[in-house]
Amino acid sequence: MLHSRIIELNKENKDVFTLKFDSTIAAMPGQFIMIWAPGGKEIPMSLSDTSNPPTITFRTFGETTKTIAKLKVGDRFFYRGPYGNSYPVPTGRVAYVAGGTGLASINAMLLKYRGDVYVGARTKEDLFLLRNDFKIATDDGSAGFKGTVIDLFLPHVNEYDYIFVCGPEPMVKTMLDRIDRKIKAKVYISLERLMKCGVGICDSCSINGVRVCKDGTVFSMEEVLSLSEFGVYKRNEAGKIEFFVNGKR
Amino acid sequence: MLHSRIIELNKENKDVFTLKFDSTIAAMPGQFIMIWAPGGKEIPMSLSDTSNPPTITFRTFGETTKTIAKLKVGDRFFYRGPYGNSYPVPTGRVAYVAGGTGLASINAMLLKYRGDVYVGARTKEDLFLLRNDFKIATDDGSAGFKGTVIDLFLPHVNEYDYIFVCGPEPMVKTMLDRIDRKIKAKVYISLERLMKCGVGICDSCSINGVRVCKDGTVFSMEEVLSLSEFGVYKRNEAGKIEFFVNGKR
Amino acid sequence: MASISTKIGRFSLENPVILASGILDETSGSILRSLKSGAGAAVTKSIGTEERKGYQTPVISEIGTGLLNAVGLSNPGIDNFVEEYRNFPEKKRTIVSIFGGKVEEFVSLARKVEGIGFDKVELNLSCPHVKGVGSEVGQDLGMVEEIISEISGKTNLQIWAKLTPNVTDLISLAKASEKADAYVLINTLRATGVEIYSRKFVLSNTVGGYSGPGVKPVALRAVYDVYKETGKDIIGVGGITTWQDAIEFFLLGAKAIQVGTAILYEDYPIFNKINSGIRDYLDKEGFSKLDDLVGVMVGDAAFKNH
Amino acid sequence: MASISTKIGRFSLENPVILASGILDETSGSILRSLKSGAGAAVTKSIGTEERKGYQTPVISEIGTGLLNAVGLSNPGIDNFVEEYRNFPEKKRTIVSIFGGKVEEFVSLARKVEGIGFDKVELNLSCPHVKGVGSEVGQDLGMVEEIISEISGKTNLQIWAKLTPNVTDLISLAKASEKADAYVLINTLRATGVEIYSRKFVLSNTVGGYSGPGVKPVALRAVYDVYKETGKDIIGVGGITTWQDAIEFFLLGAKAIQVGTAILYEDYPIFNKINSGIRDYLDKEGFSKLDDLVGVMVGDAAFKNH
Ligand SMILES: Cc1cc2nc3c(=O)[nH]c(=O)nc-3n(C[C@H](O)[C@H](O)[C@H](O)COP(=O)(O)OP(=O)(O)OC[C@H]3O[C@@H](n4cnc5c(N)ncnc54)[C@H](O)[C@@H]3O)c2cc1C
Ligand SMILES: Cc1cc2nc3c(=O)[nH]c(=O)nc-3n(C[C@H](O)[C@H](O)[C@H](O)COP(=O)(O)OP(=O)(O)OC[C@H]3O[C@@H](n4cnc5c(N)ncnc54)[C@H](O)[C@@H]3O)c2cc1C
Ligand SMILES: Cc1cc2nc3c(=O)[nH]c(=O)nc-3n(C[C@H](O)[C@H](O)[C@H](O)COP(=O)(O)O)c2cc1C
Ligand SMILES: Cc1cc2nc3c(=O)[nH]c(=O)nc-3n(C[C@H](O)[C@H](O)[C@H](O)COP(=O)(O)O)c2cc1C
Ligand code: FES
Ligand code: FES
Repeated sequence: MLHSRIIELNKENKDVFTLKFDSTIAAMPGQFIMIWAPGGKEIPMSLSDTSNPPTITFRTFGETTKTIAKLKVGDRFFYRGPYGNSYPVPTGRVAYVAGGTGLASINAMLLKYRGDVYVGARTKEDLFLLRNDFKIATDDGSAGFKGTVIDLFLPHVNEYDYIFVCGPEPMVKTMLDRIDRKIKAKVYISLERLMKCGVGICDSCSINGVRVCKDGTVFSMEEVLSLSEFGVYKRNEAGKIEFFVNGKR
Repeated sequence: MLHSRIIELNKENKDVFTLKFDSTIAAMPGQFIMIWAPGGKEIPMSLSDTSNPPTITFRTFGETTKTIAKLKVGDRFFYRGPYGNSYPVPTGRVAYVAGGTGLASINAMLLKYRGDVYVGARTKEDLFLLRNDFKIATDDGSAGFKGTVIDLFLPHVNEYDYIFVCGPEPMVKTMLDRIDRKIKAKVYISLERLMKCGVGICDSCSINGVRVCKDGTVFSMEEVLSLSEFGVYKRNEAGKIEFFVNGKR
Repeated sequence: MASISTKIGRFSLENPVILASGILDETSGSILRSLKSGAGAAVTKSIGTEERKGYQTPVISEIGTGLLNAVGLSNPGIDNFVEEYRNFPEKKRTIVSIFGGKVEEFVSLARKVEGIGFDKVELNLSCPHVKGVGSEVGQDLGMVEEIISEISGKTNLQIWAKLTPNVTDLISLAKASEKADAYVLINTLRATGVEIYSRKFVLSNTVGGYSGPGVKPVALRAVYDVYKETGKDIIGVGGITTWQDAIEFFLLGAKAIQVGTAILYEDYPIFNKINSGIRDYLDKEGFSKLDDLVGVMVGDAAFKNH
Repeated sequence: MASISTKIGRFSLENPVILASGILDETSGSILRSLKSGAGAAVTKSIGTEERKGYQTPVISEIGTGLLNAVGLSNPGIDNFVEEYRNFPEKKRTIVSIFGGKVEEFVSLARKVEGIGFDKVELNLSCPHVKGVGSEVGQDLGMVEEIISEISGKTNLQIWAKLTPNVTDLISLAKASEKADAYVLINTLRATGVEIYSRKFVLSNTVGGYSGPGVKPVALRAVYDVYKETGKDIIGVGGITTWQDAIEFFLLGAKAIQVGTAILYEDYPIFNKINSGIRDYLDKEGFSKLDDLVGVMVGDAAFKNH
């Protein structure tokens, strides 16, 4: 467990925060850390900026994220990592497709490489880390396109050489179901699963024997397509199979 | 425990052997290794050549040395180390004073630096690793000077800038008792004591809280003179004090 | 080239390197991956009667000399397990680890496992950090004996008894388990770890199990002690990271070994790495088969050697 | 600057870092050297009734995660000890470790130690590799209880009970020792090591004791378990190499610590290094004295913290 100090903690919107911590880490966009609320849980979190000092950007889902959001500048920040692989370096025309907090991980790429950004959220209020040129989709149409980010993006899919995707599994599944599998672009997808260890030994994040935490989190589209469990079911903390019910979470 | 192969094993005289083993070690003259006869004991042994491949030169005292002497070229040789400090680099006129197997350790110096060598042994037959220019003393006068190497050496003590001594404790004690303590030369003495660990934790080689294996084996004359136990008593394997009876061993 | 096949009871393995329980063996996909990556066999994560979430994170903590864990026996429960593994293609090379708090629980788990076609169980009598099961059961000699004789009476399963090293008298425990087909030695050591700037335990459960390189000297001693006394088939486990480690266990009497924590350091290639290291050693040291190595440092064989 | 003095029973120490028994404490000269190098106190190598040569070499073996040793309780015997230490100048800061196979032996050793002016003994109830003494005595609760009550009845010595971690139930053992002034936790773990090219044990005695960094997680757990149950004064030992390690032990209830194997890595400067590290930590974390740190992660104090 590493320890550092919080040097900035900014509220991005009603429940999203960016936290900058005083560490020097050698990380690449797409990598994540396990952050720890002492006495509480340890959870995975993508680096939203992999330069130093690094940042994370997170939504306050529950206990841990809420605890961390209440910390103050100067407080200690505990983590381990970075873990996982990273996005490959893109060339040519590049698109980023982010759903929900998936933008955190994509943001680390945007700080290094250019490209068109497609962002999806439930409502206008859920958006964060926006830039002027982002192409936005909201479920309720309160900002940008009304519909999913997949609906917004797919018509443009053939314009790109590299496509990077990060978002909830059902969103990714929808895209894979509808995308032309013979597309010329290289498509890389960062996955999210329940993670206990983060280092590839507990099996809680595995999909068909592939560990999101260690073999990923970034996979090529072909790899993801080969995973028969992907988008069909996930596992709960007991390792029990739970089928995805609807396309949203 | 390191393992290597014996590449040469030469008989120097009736009971002294030189063993060359196939290892690359970073050692300096004065350092020793702990050699192991598997299933038997582990004993300290000076390196008689610290270049690579290195050698040891030993007299067959008992079980272990006899076992090792019976090995063949190609057999495995087990050891750990090198341990201990080393002789300082001499300048000016240099003398080496060796008693018994103390010549093994002095030999490593001779392979690197020039100087006059005074060697003592019981009889002619006990001599080994001789060179033409050695000044020899034997107890029985069967070769060279009749008497101890100390008797032979002391008259020349003022001719040198550096003096290196290695031999049995009673021999060293005799020299210290008789040498002019205000002598201009820098005198360095390599000591020998019962050693179990070789790495400074078991206390079996300690003299007044100074460990021969780790703080030495090479000490300046001033350091040795400050050790009130030196030459007076040693310890047996139980740590029990045993007084030296006579000046010989 | 020397043969590295081995036999545990009536089970023949192509090679002696087995995936240990609890590491990458919750999901059927991961077990298949280990078997495809060169493991001779694989043990599942321990399965109990009911679904258990296990402890909240942090459940693992890497330390300089190994790993602390208190996963808390998270598992989907036997019925969900049966569901997932009904059509599993590698039932002969997979040993199902089961745990419980009562004799009947073990028996019922064993029957369900046999019901879908597995033929081997490993009894977790040794998890050091969950109340009422694991080592708390595994320290009760009478209960251990009963669990094993009940399962062997009521099923045709081959039984591997995984014993706890956290006891005063491992030999008596081994003797109480002697109806098992093999011993698995050792499970983790009861241990803990502290983070000094938060002044909190590094595991949510405070106390956990210690594994990895740091426990190897204790595991070797356990294998040696038990092999010397019983001569039975032993599967060595605890800190094995290199093929050299594996050889040490064979020399003291293990007929096969398991690897767990080392996967953290070496990942899936570890199985092939250890196997080829063993093969190489046998060839170079002039042994024609692995079996010739087993236990040569112990008892009669060793005395001949001295 | 924060105070790092501590108290074990009625013994006040200027600092909490004590030299462990068996490492550089056979000769009086070496004990003085440790005390001069910053140790708060020093424990002697364990002394028995008779002169013992101990096992033949190899008696130690360095491994990646620590040290294996089977020195075999070599010691000059109590009468030679008395001879050497009669005029020893540091009797108050030196604790004499004694071992024996019978209650009377312990009592007689203790009396002789008191006879030359020492006022503290450490009972070696825990050496894991010598027949008939050490942990073989230390596992017999009745005998442990009797040894301690006899010594405390027949001498005015302060008694430190050094317990073995190689037991199923450390708490009962601690309770059997509760008349001692303090517990010393832990001695080495029973372990072994193998050299694969000679196929021989790395220790002449085959089995030995395991110490150093690799045993720290077990030692921390032992301190935690015993402190939580008994609240008594504890001296933590096992793998302590850095000041951070020492802090971990204090947080779990140790009032002082001992260092042994770490001297292999850090040599005599270790005492001052650990002491200044502790002082620094107390200052930076806002504690005015070491005592405020002791046990804060355990029991009521810890619950307040959660
Ligand atoms: C590799 C990886 C990278 C991640 N990166 C980020 C990031 O950059 N920013 C960010 O905000 N989040 C990220 N997450 C998700 C983040 O880990 C969870 O939000 C966090 O674990 C919630 O913890 P909690 O204690 O606050 O909530 P909990 O109390 O654990 O959960 C509250 C509710 O949220 C749900 N929940 C928890 N985690 C998830 C999840 N991963 N997906 C969907 N629902 C969940 C729970 O089921 C529960 O209903 C990442 C996850 C992974 C696996
Ligand atoms: C730092 C160091 C370096 C050494 N270097 C050399 C070397 O280069 N060449 C060499 O020949 N020897 C050297 N020795 C001595 C060597 O270690 C012993 O000769 C050896 O331990 C004898 O082992 P053994 O099993 O053959 O004899 P044992 O069976 O142990 O002993 C046989 C007899 O020899 C006596 N004996 C054993 N060791 C010594 C000793 N050190 N001094 C005096 N008597 C002893 C024993 O008391 C016994 O009576 C060195 C010793 C030390 C401490
Ligand atoms: C994360 C983790 C989870 C474990 N879970 C189990 C388990 O469920 N059942 C079991 O019998 N052993 C379990 N163990 C113990 C291992 O199977 C093995 O006995 C121990 O880790 C020592 O081997 P190693 O050093 O190779 O890891 C677990 C170990 C680890 C590290
Ligand atoms: C070489 C060696 C000799 C030891 N001898 C003794 C002894 O005589 N009596 C005793 O109580 N403990 C003895 N011990 C155990 C230590 O005092 C200590 O309990 C153990 O080594 C754990 O601490 P460490 O990891 O700091 O070394 C010995 C340990 C070593 C390494
Ligand atoms: S989180 Fe443990 S294997 Fe991925
Ligand atoms: S031989 Fe052990 S301290 Fe020198």
